[in-house]
Amino acid sequence: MSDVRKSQILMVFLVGFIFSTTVVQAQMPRLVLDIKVGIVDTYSGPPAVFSNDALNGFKLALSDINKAGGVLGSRITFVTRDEKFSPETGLSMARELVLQEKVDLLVGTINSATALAISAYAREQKIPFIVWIAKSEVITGAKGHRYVFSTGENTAMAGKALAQFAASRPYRRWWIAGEDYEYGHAIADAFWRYMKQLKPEVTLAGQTWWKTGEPDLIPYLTAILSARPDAVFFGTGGAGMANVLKTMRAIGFAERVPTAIHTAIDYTALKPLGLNAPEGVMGTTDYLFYYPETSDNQSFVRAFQSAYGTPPGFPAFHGYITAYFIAEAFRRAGSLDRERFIHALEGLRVRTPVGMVEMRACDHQAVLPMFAGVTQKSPKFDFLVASNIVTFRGPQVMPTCAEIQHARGQ
Amino acid sequence: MVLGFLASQLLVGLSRAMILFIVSAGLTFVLGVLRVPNVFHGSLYMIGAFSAFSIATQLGHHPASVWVAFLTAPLVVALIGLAVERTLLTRLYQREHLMLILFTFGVTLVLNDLVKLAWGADYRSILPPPVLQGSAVLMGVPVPRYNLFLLAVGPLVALGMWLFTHRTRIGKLARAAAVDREMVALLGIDVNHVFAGAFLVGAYLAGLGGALVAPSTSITLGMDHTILIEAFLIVTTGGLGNIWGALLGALLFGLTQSLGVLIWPQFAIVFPYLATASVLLVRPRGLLRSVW
Amino acid sequence: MLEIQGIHAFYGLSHVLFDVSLRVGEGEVVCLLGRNGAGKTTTLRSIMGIVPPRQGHVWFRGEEITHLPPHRVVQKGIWYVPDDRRIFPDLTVRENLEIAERPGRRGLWDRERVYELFPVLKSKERQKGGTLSGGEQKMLAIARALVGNPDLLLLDEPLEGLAPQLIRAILEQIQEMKRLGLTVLLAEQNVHAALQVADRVYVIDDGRIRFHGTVEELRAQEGIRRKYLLV
Amino acid sequence: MSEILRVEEVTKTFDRFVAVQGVSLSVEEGTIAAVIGPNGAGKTTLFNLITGILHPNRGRILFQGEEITYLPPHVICQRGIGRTFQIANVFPRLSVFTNVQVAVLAHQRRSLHFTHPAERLAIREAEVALAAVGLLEKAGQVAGTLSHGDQRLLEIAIALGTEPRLLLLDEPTAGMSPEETVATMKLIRRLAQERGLTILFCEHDMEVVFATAYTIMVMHHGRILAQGPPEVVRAHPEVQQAYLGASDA
Amino acid sequence: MVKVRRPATSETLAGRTWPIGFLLILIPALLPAILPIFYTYLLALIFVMGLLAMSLNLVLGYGGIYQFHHAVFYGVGAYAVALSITRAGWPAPVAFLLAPLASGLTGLFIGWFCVRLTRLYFGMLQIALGSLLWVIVLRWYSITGGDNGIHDIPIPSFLRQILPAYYFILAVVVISLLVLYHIVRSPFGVTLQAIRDNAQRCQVVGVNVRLHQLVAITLAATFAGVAGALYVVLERSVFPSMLFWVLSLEVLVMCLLGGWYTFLGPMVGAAIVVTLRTTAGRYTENWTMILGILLILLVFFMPEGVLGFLGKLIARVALPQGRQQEFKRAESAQAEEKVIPGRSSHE
Repeated sequence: MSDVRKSQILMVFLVGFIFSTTVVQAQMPRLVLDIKVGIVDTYSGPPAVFSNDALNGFKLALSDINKAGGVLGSRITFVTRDEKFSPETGLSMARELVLQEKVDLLVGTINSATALAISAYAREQKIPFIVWIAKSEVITGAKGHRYVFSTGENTAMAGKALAQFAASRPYRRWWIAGEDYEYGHAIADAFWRYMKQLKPEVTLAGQTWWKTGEPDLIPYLTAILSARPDAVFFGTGGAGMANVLKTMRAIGFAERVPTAIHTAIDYTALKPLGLNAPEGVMGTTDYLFYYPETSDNQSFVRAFQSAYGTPPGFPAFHGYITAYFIAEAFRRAGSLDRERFIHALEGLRVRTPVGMVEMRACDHQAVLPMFAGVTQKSPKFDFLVASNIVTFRGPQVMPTCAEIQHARGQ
Repeated sequence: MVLGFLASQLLVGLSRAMILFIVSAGLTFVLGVLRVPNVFHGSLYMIGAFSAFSIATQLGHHPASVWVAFLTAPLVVALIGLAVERTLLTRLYQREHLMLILFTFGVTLVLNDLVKLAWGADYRSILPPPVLQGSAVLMGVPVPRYNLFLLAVGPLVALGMWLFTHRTRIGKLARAAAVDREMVALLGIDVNHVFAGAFLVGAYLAGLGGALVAPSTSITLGMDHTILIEAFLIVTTGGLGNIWGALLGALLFGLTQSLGVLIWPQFAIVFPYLATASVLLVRPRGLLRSVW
Repeated sequence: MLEIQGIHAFYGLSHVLFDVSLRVGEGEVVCLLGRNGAGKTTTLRSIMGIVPPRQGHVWFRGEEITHLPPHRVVQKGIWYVPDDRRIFPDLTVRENLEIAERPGRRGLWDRERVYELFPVLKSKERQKGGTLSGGEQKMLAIARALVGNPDLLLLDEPLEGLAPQLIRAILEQIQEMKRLGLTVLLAEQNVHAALQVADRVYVIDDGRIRFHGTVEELRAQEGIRRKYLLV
Repeated sequence: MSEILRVEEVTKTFDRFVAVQGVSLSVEEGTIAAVIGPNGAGKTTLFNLITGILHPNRGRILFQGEEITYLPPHVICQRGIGRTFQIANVFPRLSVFTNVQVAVLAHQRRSLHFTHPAERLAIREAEVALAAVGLLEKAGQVAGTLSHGDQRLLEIAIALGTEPRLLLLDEPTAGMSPEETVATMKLIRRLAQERGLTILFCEHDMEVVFATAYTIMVMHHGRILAQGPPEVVRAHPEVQQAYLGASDA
Repeated sequence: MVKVRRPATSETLAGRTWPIGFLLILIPALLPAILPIFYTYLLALIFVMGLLAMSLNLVLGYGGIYQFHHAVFYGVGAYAVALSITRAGWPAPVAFLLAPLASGLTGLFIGWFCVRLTRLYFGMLQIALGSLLWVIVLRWYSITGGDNGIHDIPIPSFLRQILPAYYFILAVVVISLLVLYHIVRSPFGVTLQAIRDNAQRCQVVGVNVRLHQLVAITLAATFAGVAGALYVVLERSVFPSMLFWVLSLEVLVMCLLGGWYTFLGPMVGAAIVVTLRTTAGRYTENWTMILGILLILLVFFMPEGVLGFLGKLIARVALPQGRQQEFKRAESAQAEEKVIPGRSSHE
């Protein structure tokens, strides 16, 4: 049997396949009036819990916006693509959304690597891209550009907030540990950078890093305990976060040494453990559904809870404000033109559950307040909540525009 | 203190090795008897953990709920495994190994999406049974009681496997079929039943590993990934198809990992890979005798 | 008891049995004689269903078993001792026997009984099958089939490669089995040994039955012996 | 005539099973020698030891005066020992022609060449080898589809493709019909005569051996019982008792 | 001299079917004219992944080697380009030439250890060794950027549009495939297939089996490096997951899916997987389940892969009567070959 012969069939097959998909594509009607948002995110695997939350917040806001008549006479619609935590796939999907689906802007993703890859693509295609969960500070920092925006906190903000919170306490010898991936390191770096600034006398007793998805953290944590530092900082998030909390609880870690973890007071991390999460752990987040108890926040929480059955986590908040930023920016731009959209989005202020939030013009980073606190049981909930909450206003925790420009090498 | 710390590292490494052993024992048993490199073994492990979560939370706060989960979740997994084996895999035993890998990989993809549909994407967590919560202090270093419990369970499973393969008829038949399935048929035994039994046991062990790991970690989609590759490396290190080899390999894996943390924490992850590679370079067919 | 009618068997593309027919009566010892590669083993494997015949029929006690899978054939009462022994090397002697026992099926033979027949196995009960000598493995293979309480025993070259005194011992035991009422189909190339125990003889060569008759008839047929058995 | 192969006191054990025990033998250049013995006597193990597939526990093997005991199989083949296997051992997915061509290319040390398509190389040599065993007309067939007898012949052709000085044939007639057996033996004699090949073959079939071999070694339970010309071996009392039994009486 | 009828393989037919080969190049060259730009991109991605899969198939399908961690060589190639441009500041042509070299050397290194082992053991050792490299890429933040990868790699500006990138990739892939085809037909290629069929027999005809396998692994790694470099041309990003074992499994699946006994099969497999991955997400979130079901069906109904199946189908329809017979015999002989594992371990 000839391979060449087989390849004839291959070509027929291939061409037929591609034509059929394009034809299907062409026949799908597209409402000219719609504003179409293309979302690339991870909807399977461990991170899906965050991306689904964000998507829910986004959907909630969209339905309100569209019910109120949309913007510029158009409804805002969206399509999602599941990149399965693979940046290669995510990048292909972003291309597909732009080239085939002809979306007006891109939104995503929890995966920093994908966010950075799509960001590079967005810059090349001159298409706006709003990052809503990925927290790498380089997205709007060193690698920021005209076309990329972020509606969530980033590692610099979180690290600075937690450093300020912890610096007020007497600990000097710190141990730094975390999940060995970009996010873990970035958050630890930011924390330590600002800690050193705020309190130059602190010393680093040592570091421990474990691989992502490491199921058993006891060896690492007991190793830290035996070094007897004054306090420990963990750079971790997501499923790894729940693991840390669980292991801490199992060996009574938090009772032995003061601990700070960026996402420790985050509802998504605390919920799976219920009342069994460790108490007394310092943490930060940019959103708590029970604080501040403003009417804006309460009505958002009520609406979200009735729609999806759970209170919103921080990704839901990001998703929610992302929708409002998009709608407001189009409204202000007065057209679907991308450049005008970007121009409108720069410096835009929208009303959110945590108050007015500005999209800072110099780095395209949303100026969000950060909350810091300590985990504690509460009679009202069957999971731990934050207590002794301190609020840091955006400018207190964000790098200055000058710093950003320096990081971008301008 | 230093000594106590070293000892606790060892104990924890060992208890981790026990989970690895339980999962790998199932994998290696299936490899030995059926000659199937079962790629969806990891998915079965994940289903075990999720089932344990569902069973334990259904039963609420009753102190025995987790124990019930430990007992029943592996059975659920075993039945799922058996269903796949009886309906599909049983028709494929004579295929090349690559085809079996392709097939079991296909099953992995399907099972993992089904898990997502059944349990959603949330992280889940259960606690150890009340008596095993908290930690014992060993020479000044805390060691979770649950890990001590795992230390006891591992040898029990090993003993159970020994009794099964040496004391039960089906176990002996499985050992025989591992070497010469045609001759087993010539003893008037339907080899398919032996295979089904062996697969059931393999799936059970995957489920047991998943159920037992559930209280010590968070239960998430994607937890099948790490365990799959680790289990495959372990069974290769130990000698394909050899249960005692799986035990050795698991100990090697668990100990190099936890001791690696002491030596070079940043690169602790490479030690098990290095250990596997060096074993295979010295003993190209694994530590113990393999039927492959 | 066993009746084979015109079977044709193939290994892949090569046609190895041509229209083979034979009969084994209750209580008989029938010998299938032929040189290496003549088709003896294939005939036995065809009966067992390992190499199912593409044409022809196999009846056992009036029931057609032509296309039964091997384990079903065994369950009907036909046990097969392969020429290459196929002992399970990792199992002990005792375990090799245990897995052949059919729980619930009681009969003439049990482990004790076969140990009487082959005392050497008793003394090595706890040894792994793989450590036995060739002759001991042969005995274990036969013993393994016996504990299954066969009605018909197919022995494939039980004497091959054995020292003369062992050959004598095994022949005696075959006679003992016959005395106990076992039916045996024996495939052999050692003509002289086989003729000592057989009631009737088939000579197979090149996949075809060339002769059948009693031992005396074969003794009289010099030509057959020269041509097909090279003796 | 000089000695081409010499095996000295070679022993090989597997686990506790002694497959070959203190075997010594020697083969003269240009002769046809045979090893006979029942199945399991250690003939194949002996061949595996000579061709380097197995290494002995003790003893040494010399080919053309040089020790080859622990050389890898491909080097031993390059020194000039070719062999066939007891069960047909060909390349089933390749054509008959390519089967032989692979051997010729290996012999010409061209198997690592990339520059020319293989189809233009080693054609004549491969065809000669195929013609020698009479398989030339079937050169285009896929080897796996040949009949058993033809596969055995193809095996010999593959071995001839390496232009060996010494050819080891492991039960070359196993599974062949009487006519095929006769033809194969004729082929072996012809190869020895026409090509000056030294041939060492093993058989359990005595008539074949006695009619063909110049010297015969009788193996039993891993040992050599007797060695010499057919008449000597036939008359050897131990051989008569252990192997020939009373059959010739 | 008897007229020898050569086997009905690619070798003999290639001569008179060069027009088809020409079409094979011409059609992809013209396709961008009628395809939407996204499909041009997708096609380019398919060619890159296809080249990766075909390079694997040199060892897998033609060599019978269980190369379980082929992605490492792809990743090494991609990172070689990325690092030599962004970190070392070397000109792009140098970087592109370096990629196959780096991958080839990696292949030589890993292969040198692995060829001592067989089958599954081989595969697992390769996974262990390859994972070491993956860890280095993943962890060495200061050089490799860790798990974020490296983005916006400044390749020459004329390659930054999809269309020129497509033609560049097409050209390189076509050249690579011609070279691969040449290798497969060369004495080395034929010997490699013989080793796949029967390694022991090869040894005793004087073939140094391990050496040939090592050469095959090195060559395959080299072409994987080419594919890695092409990925950088297309996407201008690299990620550590390009060296992860999951991708290796995916590439393996491409080979088996398309047909690992055929030359172009892996390309078809790549086309199916890449298309499914990129476009099925449009219709369902559970597209991996579709792939899973597809694989299960494939194992049952097309064990020789899509191209292998089509090949047989065509052979049945198109071959002249005489060859039909031969073909059927070949088929049943191969079927027979698979039904051996009764007594697997003793031999």
